[in-house]
Amino acid sequence: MADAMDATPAPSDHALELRRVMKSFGPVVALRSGSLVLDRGSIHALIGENGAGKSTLVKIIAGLYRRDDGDFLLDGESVDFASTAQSKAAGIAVIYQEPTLFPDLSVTENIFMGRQPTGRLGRIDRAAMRDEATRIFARLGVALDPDRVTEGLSIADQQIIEIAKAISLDARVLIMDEPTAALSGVEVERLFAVARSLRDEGRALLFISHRFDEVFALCDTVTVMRDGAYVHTTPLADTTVDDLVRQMVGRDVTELFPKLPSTPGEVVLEVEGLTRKGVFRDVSFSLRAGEIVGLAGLVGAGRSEVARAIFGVDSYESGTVRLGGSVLPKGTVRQATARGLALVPEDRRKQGLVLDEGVSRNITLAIRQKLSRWGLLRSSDENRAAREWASRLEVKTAALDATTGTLSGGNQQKVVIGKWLATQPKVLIVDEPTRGIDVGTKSEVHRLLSELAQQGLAILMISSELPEVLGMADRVLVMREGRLTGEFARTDATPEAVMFAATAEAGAAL
Amino acid sequence: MSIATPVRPGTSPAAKLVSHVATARESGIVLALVLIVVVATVNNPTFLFSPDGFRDLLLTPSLLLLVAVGQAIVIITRNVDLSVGSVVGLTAYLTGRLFIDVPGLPLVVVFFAGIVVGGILGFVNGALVAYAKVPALVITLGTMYIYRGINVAWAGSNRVNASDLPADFRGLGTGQILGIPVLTILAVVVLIVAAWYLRNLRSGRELYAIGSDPAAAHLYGLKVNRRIIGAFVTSGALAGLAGVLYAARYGTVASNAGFGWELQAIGAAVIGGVAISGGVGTVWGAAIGAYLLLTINRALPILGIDDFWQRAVVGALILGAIVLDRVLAVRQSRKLTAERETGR
Amino acid sequence: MTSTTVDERARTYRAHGRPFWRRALLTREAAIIGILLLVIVVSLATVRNFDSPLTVTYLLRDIAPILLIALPMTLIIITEEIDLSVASIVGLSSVTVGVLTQAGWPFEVAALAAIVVGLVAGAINGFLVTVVGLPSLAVTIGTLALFRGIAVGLLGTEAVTEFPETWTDLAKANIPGTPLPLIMIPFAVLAVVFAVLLHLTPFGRSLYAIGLNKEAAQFSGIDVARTKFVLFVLSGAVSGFAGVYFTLLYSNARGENAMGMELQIIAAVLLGGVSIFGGRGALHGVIAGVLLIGTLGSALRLAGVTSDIINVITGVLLVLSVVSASLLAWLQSRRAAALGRRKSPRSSAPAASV
Amino acid sequence: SGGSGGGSGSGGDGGNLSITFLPKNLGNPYFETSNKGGEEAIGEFGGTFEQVGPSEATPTSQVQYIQTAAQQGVGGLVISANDPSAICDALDEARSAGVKVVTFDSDTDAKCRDLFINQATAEGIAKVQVDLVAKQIGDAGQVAILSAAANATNQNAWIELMKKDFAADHPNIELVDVVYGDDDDQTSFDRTAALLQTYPNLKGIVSPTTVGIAAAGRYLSTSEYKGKVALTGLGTPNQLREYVQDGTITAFALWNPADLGYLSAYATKALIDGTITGKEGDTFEAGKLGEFTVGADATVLLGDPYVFDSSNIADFDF
Ligand SMILES: Nc1ncnc2c1ncn2[C@@H]1O[C@H](COP(=O)(O)OP(=O)(O)OP(=O)(O)O)[C@@H](O)[C@H]1O
Ligand SMILES: Nc1ncnc2c1ncn2[C@@H]1O[C@H](COP(=O)(O)OP(=O)(O)OP(=O)(O)O)[C@@H](O)[C@H]1O
Ligand SMILES: [Mg+2]
Ligand SMILES: [Mg+2]
Repeated sequence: MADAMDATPAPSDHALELRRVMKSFGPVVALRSGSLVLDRGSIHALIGENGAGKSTLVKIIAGLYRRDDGDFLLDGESVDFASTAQSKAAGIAVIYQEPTLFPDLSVTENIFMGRQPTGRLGRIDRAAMRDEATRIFARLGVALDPDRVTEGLSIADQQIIEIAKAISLDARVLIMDEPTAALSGVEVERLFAVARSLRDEGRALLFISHRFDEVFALCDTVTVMRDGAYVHTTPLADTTVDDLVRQMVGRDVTELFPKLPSTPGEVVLEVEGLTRKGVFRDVSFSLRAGEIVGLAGLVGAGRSEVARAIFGVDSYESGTVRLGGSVLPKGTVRQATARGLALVPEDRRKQGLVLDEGVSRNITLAIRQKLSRWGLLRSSDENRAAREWASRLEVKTAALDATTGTLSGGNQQKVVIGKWLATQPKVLIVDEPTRGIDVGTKSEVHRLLSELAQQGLAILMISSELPEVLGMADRVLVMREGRLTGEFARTDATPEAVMFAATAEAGAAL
Repeated sequence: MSIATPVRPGTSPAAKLVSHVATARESGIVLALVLIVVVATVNNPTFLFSPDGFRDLLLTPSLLLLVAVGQAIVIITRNVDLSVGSVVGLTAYLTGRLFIDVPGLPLVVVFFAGIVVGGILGFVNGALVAYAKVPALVITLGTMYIYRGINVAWAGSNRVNASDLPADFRGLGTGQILGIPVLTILAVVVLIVAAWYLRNLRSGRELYAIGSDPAAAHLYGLKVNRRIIGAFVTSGALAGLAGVLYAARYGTVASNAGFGWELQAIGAAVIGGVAISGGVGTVWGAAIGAYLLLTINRALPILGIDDFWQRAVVGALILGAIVLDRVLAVRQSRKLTAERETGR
Repeated sequence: MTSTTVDERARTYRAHGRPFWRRALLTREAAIIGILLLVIVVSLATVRNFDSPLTVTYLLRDIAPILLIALPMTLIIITEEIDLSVASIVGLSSVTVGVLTQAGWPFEVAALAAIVVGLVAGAINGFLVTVVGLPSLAVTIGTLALFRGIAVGLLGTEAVTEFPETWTDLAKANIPGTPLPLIMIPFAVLAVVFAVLLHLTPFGRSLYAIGLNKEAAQFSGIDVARTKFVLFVLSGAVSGFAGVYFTLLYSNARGENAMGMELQIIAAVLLGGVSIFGGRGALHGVIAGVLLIGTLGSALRLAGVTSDIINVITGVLLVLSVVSASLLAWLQSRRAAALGRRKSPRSSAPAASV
Repeated sequence: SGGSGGGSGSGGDGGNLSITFLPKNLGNPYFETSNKGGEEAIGEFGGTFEQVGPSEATPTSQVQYIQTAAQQGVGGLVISANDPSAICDALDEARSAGVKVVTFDSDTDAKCRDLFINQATAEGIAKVQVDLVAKQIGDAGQVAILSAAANATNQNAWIELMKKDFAADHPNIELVDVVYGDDDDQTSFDRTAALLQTYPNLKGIVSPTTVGIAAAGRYLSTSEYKGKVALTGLGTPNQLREYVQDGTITAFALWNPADLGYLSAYATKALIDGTITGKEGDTFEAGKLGEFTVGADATVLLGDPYVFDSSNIADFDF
């Protein structure tokens, strides 16, 4: 993937241009001065820390938000979209950061909703619609039943439908807000191939990602944002990761994965023969105090499901989980938490946070029993506990009662981590702990995990990012299609070996 | 990774149709309906085999059917309309008043008036729900009280008597064409139009999308507000039509006409497989649900069950229907799991 | 307070984004309490006989069942569920008392049995919602009909009207020396219990979390199913109790008792500021909501206004209360946007250039 | 003579002649007519008339209006009870607040009111209906009763008496069912349909309630049973005129509800004035209706029910 970059095409005229765009939400200024220029026949990267305002910029382009100030030019003409329908009509397709599908409708209907091909009397031409969907899936190289409902699809499959939706629009401008966050290497490669072919057709593309390898592999130019403002635009050929990171963070970030040495202690978590029909089968492993164990695999391998089962969110058919030597009853999160197990789930917005509650209530949600005295809870106690963890993790928030939903993705993730560290666990499972998190925060999270391991915490780290797993883990487990297919000591865990175990294909991508 | 179901092998359209009918949610309640009619008829042949029996079988549920179709459309958008009973009452009284106060008014005008007034009342609901962004349950609970109050205040203790209505209008209430009651024909026409619309037009599909995930509908750039208002206007207009027909069928209209119909209509939709959480179900289901509800009402006395137990049976029926839905859904997901397991 | 400086980069945070008076006064609850006080003052000034102690007695007596049931209903709606069957449970409980007393059971035992019947009815709702996993709106529309049907079916044409006088008198008695009905004592106790439960305990916190994000609540170790089950059982038991009181107050056990009361209760709860989408609301607002509807009705009836107008006013209040909230939010966002535009500095960043 | 127990009995406090009529429910033409009679009487003697009532005919919803009347301190309350004992306590409270309580049309327990104005004796009402239906079906065959609410005091009393009458004097008539239309037009209509279907050999329907008989008449008049199934009971001439003319109904009975309200108003005035206390033998003047005497159990009787048929129905308008 890190092979030669494509040659930068000659800059043509601008397809889309934003100048000093401003947007605030009540007291929160999300975008102070966003500027961006997209050229036809070019793939443009937009990078920046969490909360830098990237998604806000995207939503303004999409017509979801209206800018408070600044200029927005499309083909040189000033525009002001009042709804997403208008931006669509103007030829702009957007893949949002969070998949947005209709769970009760079929895959095909999801792709074409609102602009289905019609025949006589405005009647929807179902056959044409279905053919078109099949054609797009073929182009993306995926086998999705176009007639099934999207309810129950994995995040990856949902993301693929989002991509299909955007492609079907045949848009002149394609905006992708972290489309690869949930995709596996193979799928990322396919997406890139499609993106390149769209570029070659002369379309303008915007690609947002926190993964530098992807940015360098795919894009021609890059714009860096910081604190809601434009910082710099440069051809990727002329820059380095270190430069970009400096521009993003405003300081030097030297160590991306500062793994601290630690000595594993006794076994604290033992999983034996864990099986859940249709999801995972016969999973056995153990975890020692002070050890970070990486769990690698392609998206959809069933890693999250194993974590959920261990933690008690889901039940399982057979097998046992031992925590500190004694068996953990299945299906009860309460028991698991009380006995020192914590899980930072993969979907922070849906599973990790109560977005409409304040930061303080979120951080104390899992320790509400512990905080209470004679069965009664006091806000001052809650705030004290929350303040401690918020400041330790440097959460950026105006006040402790600020609605969590208004924080940026990275800060939200910090709140979730704080919530679970507050329970003072012995075993911490983190599922995609740095998904959609900027480099600065990411390195902080890694440092934090390292420190915690050093203090004797046992950590199981599920991650789809190989460099992260290899950089952090003392030991690497690999899952494929619901089974454990490999185990490597830190020294033996080469990217090739791990990917082989994850895909059973020699020389798989990444 | 993906549920790698390859495009299904070429099944013939006929086979598809058969399997669709066999598995459709609506088939279950059709079966229940048939069963009830058969049992009641065996107990007492006049239930079906007498001119009145046959007529009432078709006629009695026709009005509720109209209201239930409107209700289903609203529920599909993840809303609910509690005001339909009050709208029926208000438009039924309006119908009577029109005939009394403007003698010689053509029937078409009266029908038009009822439908338009119903539509306007529905529009008020829809506009409040869509623009004020407040839950339909609360808004329509409020307008249920308001519309009924207006009706009672207007009617006072007056009522419309059958003798106030022109004979040709009342004839609609009992009249038949080829042995099928006029009201039933009207209701079925409305049903077919609504079903076709929901299945085949973009705006119809958008109603499902909105109910399935309102936030996503907004992101898609669908005209969410317009569709929601449209659904409420439809529900109101159908309730208005039902109000006009109520006057034709029952002749006497007091200020409590249509009282409690909202729960019956919701019940019919739910029995018919329209999910209360939106995005799922058909107006066919709601229509059959309405028939099932009211046919059971008529069958119970024949089966020797005391009048007083009717409501209990209706309740049990609603619960049975939703439990059945749930069981089917669980079985479906088990099947998917099994498929995945064997796929590995 | 000692800011725990964990390391030198640690920040401190303000606990609240807004000053106390704004958090306390600019709420739905405060608005409803304000309107309630206004209605009382205006009624005292303009409605004849409203100032008589009899008014308070009758008013509180009549709305006592609504007050009682509104307590568990608030909790249920906060968890994003609803219980439409409460009034039917009142009817069922009433019939149970009637049938059993008629059959010669001692009244006390019959009353206890009625509360147990309510509890079981609530457990049925809870079972269908939590174990079978059905939406509560659909379930309780079903049990609304089922419980009412059983109640009406059991007593048929009859109404039981013979109850021990000591008990019926007690139901109508006042707290000595006050115009307050005796039933206000159990109500006050329950209200305090529910308020503490909702606002000051971990259990209460979990209710809000469930209402706002069920999945996150589950991931936080909250047993969502059990919690909801408990609430439905509570709702059933309180409705059962209200049924016994209702029976005694009117000396009348009939299947049709309290018909339609569920909508009054829900209207009052929503008027009191509880969000039908869950996660929002407070008990003092709900109690004010019930009192507001009751007081308005009482004053209007005294002023000779007919019941239909009272219904219209209830409906208008309900609609206004929700619409005004979103209207206010909209106005605020407009103002904030206008302010933000004026204040925000003209950007210092350079224009994009390629 | 239990009428004078609770009240303060002070007849001479200047006579508070504000009188409230509280029917079973509003929107019922029968009560509409009786209230008009009451209003006319009150106008004659210079009191203030008010009419309140619930929209559904249940005792619990009546209680609120009784309480309001007590709070307002009206002189008299004229009420048709939805339940004989359920509203007793509320009436007692009103009486202890000085309100004279007169029941009409449907009575409460005798101890809860000062006076009952009886439209006709229950025996008389039951007999006239049994006689009518027996004559119309040739004194043999199946009949059914379509009643109002299952709890209506007067309805149940009449039904009991009718059952006795059938058993004693008409052995060939079989009473097959009693169904309840809840004094709701639509329910009564649907119940009629169900009755005809359930009992194919039904010969007659007796509906001792104005709402019920009108709804049944309307169903019958357009059905195959018109003229084959006899319909009688208690109804108002305006509602049934059409069915008498088209042959659906041969004859039905009722008293004059306007007179009933008129008499009730005068009786209330007499109580407020202190002219009567409810003792048996007390007499009072009731305007155009003449003089009435209080009978046993503090009851005043209006008269005998009147039979309407095609020969006389044109003479009435209510
Ligand atoms: N609807 C909103 N209401 C209030 N604040 C908001 C809202 N949306 C975004 N913000 C704030 O605006 C800022 C920019 O957010 P945005 O989502 O654009 O960041 P981002 O660059 O996409 O971050 P990430 O990489 O984490 O996705 C953040 O501080 C965020 O808290
Ligand atoms: N709700 C669901 N219904 C049906 N199948 C599901 C559901 N959730 C997950 N699956 C399936 O279960 C398997 C594992 O899913 P999942 O994507 O969570 O795995 P994962 O390895 O944890 O991936 P990730 O890297 O996203 O955490 C996949 O086959 C997926 O399609
Ligand atoms: Mg973003
Ligand atoms: Mg996962």
